[in-house]
Amino acid sequence: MKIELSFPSSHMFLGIPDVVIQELGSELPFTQTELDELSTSVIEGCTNALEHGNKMVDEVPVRLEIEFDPTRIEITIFDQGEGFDFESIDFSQAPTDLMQERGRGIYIMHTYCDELSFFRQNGSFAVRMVKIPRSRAKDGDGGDADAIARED
Amino acid sequence: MKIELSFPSSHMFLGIPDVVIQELGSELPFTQTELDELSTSVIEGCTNALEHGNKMVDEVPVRLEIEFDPTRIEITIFDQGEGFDFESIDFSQAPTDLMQERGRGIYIMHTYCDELSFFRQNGSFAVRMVKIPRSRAKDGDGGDADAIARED
Amino acid sequence: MKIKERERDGVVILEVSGKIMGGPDSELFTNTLKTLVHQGKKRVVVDLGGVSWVNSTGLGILISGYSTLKRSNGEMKLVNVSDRIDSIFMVTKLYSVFDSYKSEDEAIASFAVE
Amino acid sequence: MKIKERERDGVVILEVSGKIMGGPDSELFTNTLKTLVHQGKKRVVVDLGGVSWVNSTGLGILISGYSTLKRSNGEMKLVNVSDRIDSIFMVTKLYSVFDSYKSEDEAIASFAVE
Ligand SMILES: Nc1ncnc2c1ncn2[C@@H]1O[C@H](COP(=O)(O)OP(=O)(O)O)[C@@H](O)[C@H]1O
Ligand SMILES: Nc1ncnc2c1ncn2[C@@H]1O[C@H](COP(=O)(O)OP(=O)(O)O)[C@@H](O)[C@H]1O
Repeated sequence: MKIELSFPSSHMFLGIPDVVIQELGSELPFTQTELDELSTSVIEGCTNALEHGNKMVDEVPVRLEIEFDPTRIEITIFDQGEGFDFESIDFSQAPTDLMQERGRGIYIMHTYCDELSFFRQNGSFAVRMVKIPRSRAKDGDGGDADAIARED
Repeated sequence: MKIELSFPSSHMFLGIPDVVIQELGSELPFTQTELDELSTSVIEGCTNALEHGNKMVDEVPVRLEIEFDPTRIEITIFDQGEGFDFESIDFSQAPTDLMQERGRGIYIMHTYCDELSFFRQNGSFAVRMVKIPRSRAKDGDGGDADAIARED
Repeated sequence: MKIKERERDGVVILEVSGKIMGGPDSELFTNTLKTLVHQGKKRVVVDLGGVSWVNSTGLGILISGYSTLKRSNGEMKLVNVSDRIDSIFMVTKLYSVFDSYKSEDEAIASFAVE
Repeated sequence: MKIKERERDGVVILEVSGKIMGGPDSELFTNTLKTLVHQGKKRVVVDLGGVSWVNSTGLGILISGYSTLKRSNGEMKLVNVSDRIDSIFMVTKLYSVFDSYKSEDEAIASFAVE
């Protein structure tokens, strides 16, 4: 199943992907910690898309495709920029200078997600992240999670 | 400015337009009551779109276009159905039989929104609703509302 | 929609949480009330404190539950109705059908005086 | 991001709410701290209780505020750090930079013992 979302390239709208993922995740067998990790990663990806990709031009949208079933959520974030030389970067390293003010976004996505990849497609640049729930039995309130789990 | 959203035709996803509008509205000069009224109206429109329009077929998406500035939010909800004979209906009447279990959706949208209209477009059926904030000074926390208000 | 059931002073309290919106919710609520009636439990307080929103189909679910109890000479009272839900009751005039109370204590006490 | 400022026992408490995410937030936080330093107020507790989330740009804002105070021999302590924010501090090892306390009382007391 699929949800699509697009919003203008302004920090003001970064709360929107967050609430969509939190709400969607509440219907799937993810823990709150897992949802927070995914949500934070998506906010990092969207921040990069609107800052580096779309250069903060309001009219250029950040676009999200959210594909999911009870076993995974896969999110692809598209911007209209050139991208960057991602092959040459080691995502697994945080800045060693702890006082450095930037440069943690990709490292956070890499740490929090089960899969992370970048690619170009039809003039867009994209980052795709996948999150898999550790346990399909959600602690406490698995009611709706069960409902969707029965579907497939 | 514009936000677009689409989700599968299942009740399970009706929470998503709600959180998007609540989050967007928190950045605009709307009161909580106004946001609740708009959000409830959008949920009614989406419920009709997925039940009557898309006949609960998961794969057929309900699509939303949300256009906004600090003076209004305008939301159009598209489904892939035939629509209905909206010209012949008096939206301003609630069911007089209070024990009737259905038939209040359009009345609620009509009561809560400043404008309500239906139309057909490119094989889709659509309902459009407009909400205008009574006062542009938001009670309590107008910080972000001010920020966007200064833009135009 | 989720329902947690408990009893106090001979009154059944149904703590509802989530969204009341039709789909699978309709059966869940109606079946819960039918089972209660079947067990002879006809004084029911529905606590809406954990409900984020109700749509018009959800109103139908509440009406159906209300009717189910009424038909068996039972009664349904509401408690912890949020501003958002209260506004829908006003707009649809359903406030004149549903008895709603500020606290569980008041709702339970209201059965005693009848 | 919104900031509410108050003072207790010679310590400035900054109650931050909303999202800490870069854009206009950077200047707001840095300017607030610079003004405090200018006024000779160098003991600051930042209360993150009302913060829904912080992104990596927001981490940079906190680091910049921390550095501003440090450079003037001041100190910044954090209080009410949510699980979500705590997890980002762990992952980025920033927990070793930021002193964070469970309560405002503890944070204020920590200045006294230095
Ligand atoms: N969507 C994107 N488009 C172009 N460049 C990007 C994109 N995402 C990341 N980058 C590049 O990768 C670098 C590292 O990104 P990140 O780790 O998120 O740190 P930061 O954004 O704080 O610099 C960025 O500075 C930028 O040069
Ligand atoms: N998107 C739509 N597509 C087709 N028919 C619709 C649509 N929206 C509303 N309708 C028709 O209008 C009627 C009244 O809608 P509403 O007031 O929302 O009540 P309800 O959905 O409970 O019947 C519906 O029963 C349906 O026949």
